[in-house]
Amino acid sequence: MEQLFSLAADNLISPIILSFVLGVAASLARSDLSIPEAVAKGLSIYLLFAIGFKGGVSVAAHGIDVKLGMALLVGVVLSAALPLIAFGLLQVMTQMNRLDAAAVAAHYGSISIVTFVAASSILESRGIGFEGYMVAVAAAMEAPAILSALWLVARGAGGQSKGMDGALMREIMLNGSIVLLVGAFFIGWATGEEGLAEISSFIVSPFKGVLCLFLLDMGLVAGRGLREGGGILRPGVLTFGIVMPLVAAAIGLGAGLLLGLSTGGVTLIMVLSASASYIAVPAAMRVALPEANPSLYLTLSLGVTFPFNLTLGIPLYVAIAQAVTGG
Amino acid sequence: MEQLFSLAADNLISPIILSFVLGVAASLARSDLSIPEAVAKGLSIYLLFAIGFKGGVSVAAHGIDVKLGMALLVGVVLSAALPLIAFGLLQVMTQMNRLDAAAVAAHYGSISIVTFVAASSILESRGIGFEGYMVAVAAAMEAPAILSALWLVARGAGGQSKGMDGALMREIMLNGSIVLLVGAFFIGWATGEEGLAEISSFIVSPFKGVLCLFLLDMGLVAGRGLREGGGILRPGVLTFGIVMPLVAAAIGLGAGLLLGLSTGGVTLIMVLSASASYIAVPAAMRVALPEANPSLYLTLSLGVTFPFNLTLGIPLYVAIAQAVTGG
Amino acid sequence: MEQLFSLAADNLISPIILSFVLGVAASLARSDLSIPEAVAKGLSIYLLFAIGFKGGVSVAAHGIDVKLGMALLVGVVLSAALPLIAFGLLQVMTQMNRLDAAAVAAHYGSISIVTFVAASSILESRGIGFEGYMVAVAAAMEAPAILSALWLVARGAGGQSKGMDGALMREIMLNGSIVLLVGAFFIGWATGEEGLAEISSFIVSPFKGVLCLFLLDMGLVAGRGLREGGGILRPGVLTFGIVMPLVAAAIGLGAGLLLGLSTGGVTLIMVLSASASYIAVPAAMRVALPEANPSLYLTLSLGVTFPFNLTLGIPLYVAIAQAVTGG
Amino acid sequence: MQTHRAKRVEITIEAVMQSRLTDALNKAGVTGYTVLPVLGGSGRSGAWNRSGQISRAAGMVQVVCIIKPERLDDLLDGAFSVVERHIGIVTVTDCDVLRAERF
Amino acid sequence: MQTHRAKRVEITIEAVMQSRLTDALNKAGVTGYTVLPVLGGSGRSGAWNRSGQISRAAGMVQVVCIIKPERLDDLLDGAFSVVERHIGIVTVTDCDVLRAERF
Amino acid sequence: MQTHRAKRVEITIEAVMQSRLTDALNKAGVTGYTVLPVLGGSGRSGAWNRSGQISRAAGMVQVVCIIKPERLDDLLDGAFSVVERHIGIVTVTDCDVLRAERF
Ligand SMILES: Nc1ncnc2c1ncn2[C@@H]1O[C@H](COP(=O)(O)O)[C@@H](O)[C@H]1O
Ligand SMILES: Nc1ncnc2c1ncn2[C@@H]1O[C@H](COP(=O)(O)O)[C@@H](O)[C@H]1O
Ligand SMILES: Nc1ncnc2c1ncn2[C@@H]1O[C@H](COP(=O)(O)O)[C@@H](O)[C@H]1O
Ligand code: NA
Ligand code: NA
Ligand code: NA
Repeated sequence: MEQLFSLAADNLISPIILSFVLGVAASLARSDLSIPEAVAKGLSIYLLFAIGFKGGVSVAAHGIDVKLGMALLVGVVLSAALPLIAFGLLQVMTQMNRLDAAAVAAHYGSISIVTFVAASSILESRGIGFEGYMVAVAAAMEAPAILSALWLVARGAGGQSKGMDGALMREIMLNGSIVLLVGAFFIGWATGEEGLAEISSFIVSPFKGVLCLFLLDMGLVAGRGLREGGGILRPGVLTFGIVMPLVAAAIGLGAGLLLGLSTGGVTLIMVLSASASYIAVPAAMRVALPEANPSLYLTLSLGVTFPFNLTLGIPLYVAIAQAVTGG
Repeated sequence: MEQLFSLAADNLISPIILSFVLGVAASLARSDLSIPEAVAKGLSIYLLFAIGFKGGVSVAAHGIDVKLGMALLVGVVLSAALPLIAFGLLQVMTQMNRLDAAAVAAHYGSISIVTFVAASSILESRGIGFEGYMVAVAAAMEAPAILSALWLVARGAGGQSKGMDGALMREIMLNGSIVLLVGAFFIGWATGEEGLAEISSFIVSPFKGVLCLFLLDMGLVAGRGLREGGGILRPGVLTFGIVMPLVAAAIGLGAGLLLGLSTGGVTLIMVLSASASYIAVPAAMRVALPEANPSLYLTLSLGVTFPFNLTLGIPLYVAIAQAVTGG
Repeated sequence: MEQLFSLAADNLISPIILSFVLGVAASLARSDLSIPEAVAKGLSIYLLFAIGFKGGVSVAAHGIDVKLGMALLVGVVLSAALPLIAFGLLQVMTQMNRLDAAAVAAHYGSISIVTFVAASSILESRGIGFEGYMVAVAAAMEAPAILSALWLVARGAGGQSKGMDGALMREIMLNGSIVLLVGAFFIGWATGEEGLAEISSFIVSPFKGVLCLFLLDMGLVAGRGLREGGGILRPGVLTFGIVMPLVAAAIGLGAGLLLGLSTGGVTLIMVLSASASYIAVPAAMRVALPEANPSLYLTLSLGVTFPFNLTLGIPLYVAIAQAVTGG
Repeated sequence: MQTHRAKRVEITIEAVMQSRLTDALNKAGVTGYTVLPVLGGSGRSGAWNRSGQISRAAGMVQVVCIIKPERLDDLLDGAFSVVERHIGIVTVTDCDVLRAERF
Repeated sequence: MQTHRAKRVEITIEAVMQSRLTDALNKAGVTGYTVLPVLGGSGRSGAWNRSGQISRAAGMVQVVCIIKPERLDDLLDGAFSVVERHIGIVTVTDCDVLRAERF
Repeated sequence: MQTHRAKRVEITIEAVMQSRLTDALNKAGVTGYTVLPVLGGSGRSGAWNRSGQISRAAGMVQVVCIIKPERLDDLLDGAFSVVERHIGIVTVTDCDVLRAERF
């Protein structure tokens, strides 16, 4: 327990977390500090490329694990199943209508890649190894949740949902983040340690610093969301934003143990389960469920769950994974 | 004297200065070379974050100096007082109307953070140490000058100025540069050397190179200002643009000695006094004194004083500070 | 031959090439992956600055070669002459009208700086040295081809061409890429090894990584061009896009031997000859020959010749240069 | 200078819907349009702006079509099928154009 | 397709004044508007453009409001109070809108 | 609020032609204009968009001029001399402006 606290405290005073806090504070104080959209997008391209590449190199180094296929499958199942649990919790804990609840649920089945990046960065600082292919699992978990949510809507109000047309399906599967992450993973895999040596002073050394600036931007955006959409967060909704990641992490823990992952791998599958999407899923929801309220799902995912995972969640998941795997 | 010349020459053929010169030349030759606005803003966010962070780390390393509070106070006083001197000089040296003179004066009380960054970069190359909290002093000197200028206007033509409304006040105090600089300073302070170690290959090693690109952009912008607004610079105005930084540096020298700063610290307070704002103050002037002529204050600050400080001023201030403090 | 294959294979599985391939694949699959325009421009500014600077430093280190002047002259002649050959080939191999043929020809006389950068990057990996002033030769080869093409048009259909007005001439000579490349070259020359040491962790270490992201963007753009403009590529046109670089490289080889360049220098002049412009020349063509079809020259230059050079051309040119110079 | 009567239709719509809108326009026979970026805005669903909006997914764009008056109804029907369930604004203005043969 | 008469007001103003303008519009009861970026321009105070302008403080934006004709005067009074001492252009155009219930 | 009749001319043209167009406008005595960025579009020469267009050379911009009605013909003549051989769209709309002394 003590160790957990010190872990959390250590985590909290890292430049990465404090940059996020700075962003939130600046936003709440209505400072005009902002990161241009193009720069923020550039930073995220860098992060996706680097994390994907490093994952691929690690797979190249350790050989293809027989568990890779299994892990992908488990990831898809988690992503598809978590929205059903989220939906259930929402119906019990809040008064949200079906449509909003389904839209929120989709976010919690999918993942937040920055939370994943922050967690792997913390694992690296602590010298805890993890399976390189977890990056591929992250990619696999992005989309299935959306299908589950649309199914929830279709099963319910009937005509409400336009359902999933082919174009939307393709858009989701080929959205930029997935393609870049998976593509960089394959490049890393193909070029291996040698490829990494060529570009490591670009994708390895400055990585954490770039992550700081990116989290500064995330903080600005999350703070603004809270400032404008905070009113929407009734106690029940707010509680869901913290309970759901804990429930999902527990399920992720089970999945990780089932797969026999390393301590780091178990942590990361917990993090993926616990994190909620705030880019790919919102865009899909605007197309497929335009009547659902975007403030609701964005404020919840980005303003509540993301900060929770970043500050308290990750150290907690690390501690639990260590305790359980004895790592 | 000879030493001063060699110092100036050394300074002039550094990549940093030459990048600025390239920008000015490209602009005057009407090349279409340009740095996208978002990229330039991204570079300045990087510089502010890095310089603030390093200042904080240095304060964490050396402990809080009792002089920190005093230095902040002196900074505020300097920023508030320098516009009055600038205003006086302008009335003697030029035929500017009160409004334009007040607007120009505000710029000279406030500071240019890039000039500060360039100076600290030169100090580092020469191995001259300085107080980490000078970054906080820089932040403290941004805003007070604006209040002085508005007071000058209010005292004069009366109804001309809308004066300072609450919204403007908040905008100035919480403008992005100040918040980022001060925020990064606190992050550096909180995380210390350990935090720096994590991100130094992002904020320390590439720093000078980024500064080159940023000064290239500054050169492009300054050159364009000179090309378009150069006609506005009557001899008296032009002379002011060079005399004022010298006068202000002398006052800054006195303040630095009073505070008992190190050689580097004295240099930096001279640089802060001598430099003129070209981002925060112009924006505030457009809101508060829309009738004042922006070409006048922008061309003067960015087209005359900035290049003067960058090329000749800084080495001069270093040499004087060394001579006076015996450093 | 075997060596050539292994060289090509080595080249093909580098992160740089695979990033390009990823971009093309993402584009053809209609993924929404995209690099913001401002970021792409920022990356290209970085590359131009770095490559120019390093060229200048290398000239400073090795002293001015007497061949520098000769090389520039030969570069200008190549750039002016290659369009005539391209034009001839186009009239034999395709059914393009004069105007389109002239516009295409202009692209093949001029150069692609990214191809040059990729080639010098590969030379460095293989430890093959080259003359630093080749960067200046690259700059010298950008513009003359445009004049040749306009002359071809003027000689033909007469009134069709507005010809070359003074404004266009200045625009071409002072276009951003040339100014930045040449300017950075002079800065590198002036500041030498000492200047490089100051900023090498910005312009040297991360260089290859940045090149990966830039080529990812090039791949996205090229893929999109192929997807939309691919239909325009009749067999004859397509063949031209591969035959022309080979012919040009052969001519470049002759020029390089004539100049007595090193193995790396010969390779680079082959690469410059073989590469086709896709930024400066298209812009000039839109102004001077608006009736020429942009899909044609862009798809050909960026969708056919650029990938060909990047993947197969460069290793081939390296192998030939090595064989011929015995390097 | 000779000008011709035309209609200028401006459709402000979420960026995620842009390709669906232009597909619908194409189907309605409208192949000419220009897309302008939108920095921010405010409406019944609150205010937003690009740098610092709660999600970068929520940006909008403005699609401008100049068409012959007689084709207006086709265009509006096509646009409406997309805009219907989504937030978005459609305005129509009378204008004159040079080079009518282009439309 | 059923359309309704409305007014389209376009206000080009310095970016630093944007929030003051939209506050004034809100006070005048106008809560719907769209903000477009402006790249550059020229007027009595000379020419400027975004990349390479003498100060990045000096950019402008265009605020577009669609409103019912009867509310035009309120809007113009509100806007004028802000634009008055500042550089800026206000134009009003007649237009037709779909879905009038939104305005 | 007092307004005055004016013409709003919007010229969509390739970015490489922008300075030539504004020079021509200046020559025609038109010194006030605003330039808006364009993200993409479609026309007889196909569709394009800024991020991912085949060449970054091929972007377009929209130049907007507000002028007194009696000066319209000068403006159109000036603009046409540039637009003539190039792709581009010119539309003219009636509008009302505040502060007519500015035009
Ligand atoms: N009256 C209006 N005038 C101009 N733009 C509007 C207006 N109402 C809404 N908009 C734009 O449409 C977006 C969505 O509007 P709404 O659906 O009302 O939330 C806003 O963010 C604005 O960009
Ligand atoms: N006649 C006009 N038509 C369109 N935009 C204009 C006009 N006059 C001024 N502007 C815009 O308003 C800005 C300021 O104008 P001014 O106050 O005349 O310097 C210019 O930079 C243009 O962006
Ligand atoms: N009918 C139209 N309405 C609006 N914009 C158009 C129209 N036709 C063409 N454009 C714009 O003008 C550009 C060139 O058109 P075009 O010359 O027809 O290829 C297109 O990419 C669009 O941005
Ligand atoms: Na999840
Ligand atoms: Na000062
Ligand atoms: Na060539």
